[in-house]
Amino acid sequence: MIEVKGLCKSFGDLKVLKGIDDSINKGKVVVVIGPSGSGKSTYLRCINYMEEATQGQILIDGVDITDKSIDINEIRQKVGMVFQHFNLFPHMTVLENITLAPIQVKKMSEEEAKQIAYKLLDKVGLKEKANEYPNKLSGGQKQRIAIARALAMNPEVMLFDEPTSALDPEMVKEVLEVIKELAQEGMTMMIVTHEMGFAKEVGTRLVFMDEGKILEQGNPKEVFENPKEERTKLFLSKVL
Amino acid sequence: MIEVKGLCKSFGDLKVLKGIDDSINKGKVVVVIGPSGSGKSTYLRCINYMEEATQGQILIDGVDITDKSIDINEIRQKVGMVFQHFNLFPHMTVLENITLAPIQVKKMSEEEAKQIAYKLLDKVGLKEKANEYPNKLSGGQKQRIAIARALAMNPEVMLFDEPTSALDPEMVKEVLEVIKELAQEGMTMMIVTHEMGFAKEVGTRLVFMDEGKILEQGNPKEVFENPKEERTKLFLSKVL
Amino acid sequence: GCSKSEDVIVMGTNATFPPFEEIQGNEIVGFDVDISKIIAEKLGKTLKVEDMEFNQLLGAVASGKVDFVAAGMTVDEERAKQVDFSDNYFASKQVIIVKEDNDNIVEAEDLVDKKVGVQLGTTGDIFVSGYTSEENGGTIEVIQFDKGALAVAELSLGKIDAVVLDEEPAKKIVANYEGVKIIEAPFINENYALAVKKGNTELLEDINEILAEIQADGTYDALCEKYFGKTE
Amino acid sequence: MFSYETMIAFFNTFIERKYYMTLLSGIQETLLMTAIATVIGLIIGIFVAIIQVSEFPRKLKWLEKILKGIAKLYVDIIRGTPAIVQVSFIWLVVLADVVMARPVVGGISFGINSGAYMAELIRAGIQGIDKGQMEAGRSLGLSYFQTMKLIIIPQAFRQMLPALVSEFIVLIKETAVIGMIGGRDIMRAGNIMMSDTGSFIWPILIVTITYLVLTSTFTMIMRVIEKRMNKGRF
Amino acid sequence: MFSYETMIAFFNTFIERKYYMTLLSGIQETLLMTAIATVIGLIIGIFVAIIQVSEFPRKLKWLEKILKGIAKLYVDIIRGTPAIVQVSFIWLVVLADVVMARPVVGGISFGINSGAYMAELIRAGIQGIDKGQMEAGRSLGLSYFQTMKLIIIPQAFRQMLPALVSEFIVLIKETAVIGMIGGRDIMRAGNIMMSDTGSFIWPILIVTITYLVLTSTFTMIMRVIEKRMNKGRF
Ligand SMILES: Nc1ncnc2c1ncn2[C@@H]1O[C@H](COP(=O)(O)OP(=O)(O)OP(=O)(O)O)[C@@H](O)[C@H]1O
Ligand SMILES: Nc1ncnc2c1ncn2[C@@H]1O[C@H](COP(=O)(O)OP(=O)(O)OP(=O)(O)O)[C@@H](O)[C@H]1O
Ligand SMILES: [Mg+2]
Ligand SMILES: [Mg+2]
Repeated sequence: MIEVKGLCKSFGDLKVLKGIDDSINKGKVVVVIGPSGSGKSTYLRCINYMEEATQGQILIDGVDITDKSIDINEIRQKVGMVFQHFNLFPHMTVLENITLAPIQVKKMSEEEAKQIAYKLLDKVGLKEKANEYPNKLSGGQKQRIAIARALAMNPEVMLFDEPTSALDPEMVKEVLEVIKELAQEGMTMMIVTHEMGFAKEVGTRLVFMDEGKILEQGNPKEVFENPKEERTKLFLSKVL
Repeated sequence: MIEVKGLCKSFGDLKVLKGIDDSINKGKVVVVIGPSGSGKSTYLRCINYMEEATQGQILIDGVDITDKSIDINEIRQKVGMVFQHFNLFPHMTVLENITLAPIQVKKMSEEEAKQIAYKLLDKVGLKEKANEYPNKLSGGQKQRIAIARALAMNPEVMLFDEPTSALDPEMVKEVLEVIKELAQEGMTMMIVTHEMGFAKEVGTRLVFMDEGKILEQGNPKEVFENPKEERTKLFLSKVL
Repeated sequence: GCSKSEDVIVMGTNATFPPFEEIQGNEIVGFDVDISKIIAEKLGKTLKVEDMEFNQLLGAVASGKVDFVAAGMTVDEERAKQVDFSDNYFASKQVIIVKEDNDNIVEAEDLVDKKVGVQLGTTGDIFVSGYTSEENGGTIEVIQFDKGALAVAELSLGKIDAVVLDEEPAKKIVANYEGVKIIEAPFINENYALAVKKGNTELLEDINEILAEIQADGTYDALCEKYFGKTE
Repeated sequence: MFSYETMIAFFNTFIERKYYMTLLSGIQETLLMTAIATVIGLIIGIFVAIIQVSEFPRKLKWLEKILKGIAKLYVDIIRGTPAIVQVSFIWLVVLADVVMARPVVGGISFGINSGAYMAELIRAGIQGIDKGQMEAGRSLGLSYFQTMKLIIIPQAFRQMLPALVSEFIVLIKETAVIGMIGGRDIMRAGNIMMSDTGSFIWPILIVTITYLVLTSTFTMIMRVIEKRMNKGRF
Repeated sequence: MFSYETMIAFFNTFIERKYYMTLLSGIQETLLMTAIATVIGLIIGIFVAIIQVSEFPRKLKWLEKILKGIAKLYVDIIRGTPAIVQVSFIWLVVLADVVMARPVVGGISFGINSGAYMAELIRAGIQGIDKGQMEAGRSLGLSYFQTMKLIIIPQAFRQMLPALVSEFIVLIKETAVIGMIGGRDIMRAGNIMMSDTGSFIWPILIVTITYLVLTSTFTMIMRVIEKRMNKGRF
């Protein structure tokens, strides 16, 4: 599904990713953890080309997206992304947020796009908010709408960058529930998170990053109980 | 020296001081402590008329400064004030900072003002900084200059509002030393501080304020060891 | 600021009216300036020239900002209500300027429904703005410029159809532009005079006297020769 | 000059010669010019601002350079010269061979002038929008220009609306120099009255009050818009 | 119009009739006017700004109200009307009976105009100075106005310097309308050349370039000042 080969990324002189190799199979849920600044966000952003890789290859369904001749907007349709700060479009209603890309990018009819939107709103439990503006929603509701918005493009992979860390504690659960449900339905996902309990529960594989590299990986439960690397131990001792 | 009778101060609807009675005798050092927002700064600022009292009287050497016909600039010459954030004049050298008020307000000759300034700079141990601009000084040095600046007007009382709380820990001592020396020379002083050790050492009397009132007072050592009020105990348990 | 001192006399003009007045280098020169200099000299005063928009001249003399106006100003009833005019010192007429290849406009009546440029507040402006055709009651579309030259400029660009200006400045200006010509058709005849504040008879009489003097002693003819290359 | 008689005399003439019509058509011309200028300025401003903030794909870097160079030249020249010079230039040189209604030419000229200033406002507005908005748009598969058009500009625009109305007010005032090329705006209406009556104070007072009424009306509109914005839907 | 011959013809006339002198004295007049306007604007601006930010002692509240009212009226009228209307008003009405060099009148008029805009800059500058500075000054026994003069204004002034230079640049451009009341600035020099030669493009180009050189020179000066400020003594 996704194959990452020798991925490097620098910002000017700062080397942020220093050679990442990984492959994510269809239907798997990869949870990425690691200290702040270790490059987790950058890794995710390279995968949907929000950042241009400095070196290495990223193949999605066998297509190398680092190839200059690729139409990046097509790739992005396959890869949904959910951000820490939701990034809903404040000047559009919930419904417009969700239908925008299907109509503009997929050239779907408004009718069809709305149908899909309502289905997704039902899924995230916010059908009654269709005509609200984002500023009327709570953080948890916003994030669920953001997930629905990404799903509306019917992506093959979903990337989550700390989807719950900007939320008040009482709203974390409702968002995690939605993601969990997606996992159960077999969506391929990469999730950067600090919610270790959640990581253990939904992750089919855990990736621990440090200083731009994957330092350790494996079954989440095993890594949590038996970290091999010193750094992993240190990190887990702080966050668990 | 200073007599405070039924001092009240409101900002709009907010009652900050709710009736303070106290008298500070010549040569005494009153240390004011209390939780944040209890009105300590406001109390001090009323004494040199930075804030106008809503009700009550403040007599300095028998003169009621709340009387509207009083020339406030004359009163202020008797009362020096040192602020948490130093408030040195950044566009003037250290020497100019110190000589400004004597020349402008006391109409002293520049010569004379400079002589006094050098004496005071010697006292605070910063003679060699006379021609520097404030931005070249450390926090502790700035505060010592601020003290010298206030002393240059030869005040009868000195007010200190948390003079060390904006300082890096390693600079607190040099400022406290200067204040201690002033105390030994018999300067009348009111000091708001969170430095309990210092309070114990130099304070002739400790005043504990809470919610705009003086809740408890007495010899610093006694109050620290044997607070009578529950609130005082609670406060001291947190800060000691 | 200095208030007017006794030995200075201020002449108001609009230095865009060659050869009566124009700016050359840094100086305002011209027929009116020379006459004014003579007047000042004979009155034993120094001349100060104030250059302003033509349309502000009447107000300026009425308010005392200037002592008199010498600006190739045509004597006119309306104006005479606001200022006192001296004796006439120059006979002029209004002319129509058109593009060289324009044979359709030959007299005032032909200007109806055309875009016609004038200098704001001049006789030409007053005439054209108030013009109503005898035949069909049509009027002229007037565009009022601060400077006659700018009107001719726009004519040469084809932005307007004709310009109505005083004859002498029209000759000077037309010489600077390619492709425009003056129509020799007879048009309003008029007289230029100097203007003083209403009721300032003292100055008015002095001016009239001096004007008569220079006409008698040949100074005036010499000036005409210098500026117009002809004698009246 | 302030005397009762001169006032009566002036206002008699004012009625008699229908100067109110002159004034009215002056107001019309001023507003028409200002409206045209605002629209043109806005269009130019949006284009220039987008050019200024855009990062072109690598293949088109040369185009980016050229466009950015032109934008910079345009902004520098406009901001470095008086509006009246620009208007004269456009009227007498650029549009020399074009016959066009004067308010339209004025509107175009002032629009070209205003574009440089609006570009600055719009650029600041665009850069004030959270970067996350662009990222969210792109991550959904929208192109850079789609995201700009559908997501960034509408938001930036709402935030800038008060500043743009204020630019409109500036234009009402700036256009007062159009008389220099024969325009017949409010200021010119005053000039005509001055020239005909020889009275300065009353025409100037009328002109002053007219401008004040116009600008304060639009200032009020701006305040209302600002208030609406503050408690707006987002 | 752009042809080689007309260019040669124009520049021959340029030399022959000493238009460079006209231009030079135009530059002089523009700069003189701008300088006078800046000084006057600065003085007015400081006064108005102080009135706007001051809190008078209780006894003088009535005076505060009057002064603040006047300041507001002044600012509103100036910001609500075109500069050219103000200049005309001052020249033709206020200073009607005064004989004064035109650049001086222009300078005064534009100074009065600029004062309202500078007041805004200065007010912002003053309010940008830490409140502690006023408190420190007052606590030493300095009066409100002593503290303003010796402590607040000098600091505010340094911070505002770039903005004030930029206002100077704005004035260089704004004064280009002085030709409308007979001034002989750069723009008017261009007009004279146009009238005399019948050529538009060359005079306008010369005028444009002259303004560009002036404004960019002062922009450069502003940049230098800004840099100095940033690594300045405080
Ligand atoms: N656009 C950028 N330009 C320059 N440096 C950047 C950029 N984006 C990220 N970095 C740097 O790259 C490093 C890794 O950043 P990244 O956001 O990927 O870390 P992270 O693991 O997601 O951390 P966190 O848990 O705090 O989100 C950091 O040092 C960051 O400062
Ligand atoms: N100028 C003012 N306007 C309105 N409220 C004020 C003002 N100054 C102080 N207050 C309020 O008065 C109360 C007391 O403030 P004050 O600064 O005297 O407390 P404090 O005891 O000095 O606290 P801290 O230890 O945090 O300095 C606070 O609630 C504060 O918000
Ligand atoms: Mg991150
Ligand atoms: Mg305090």
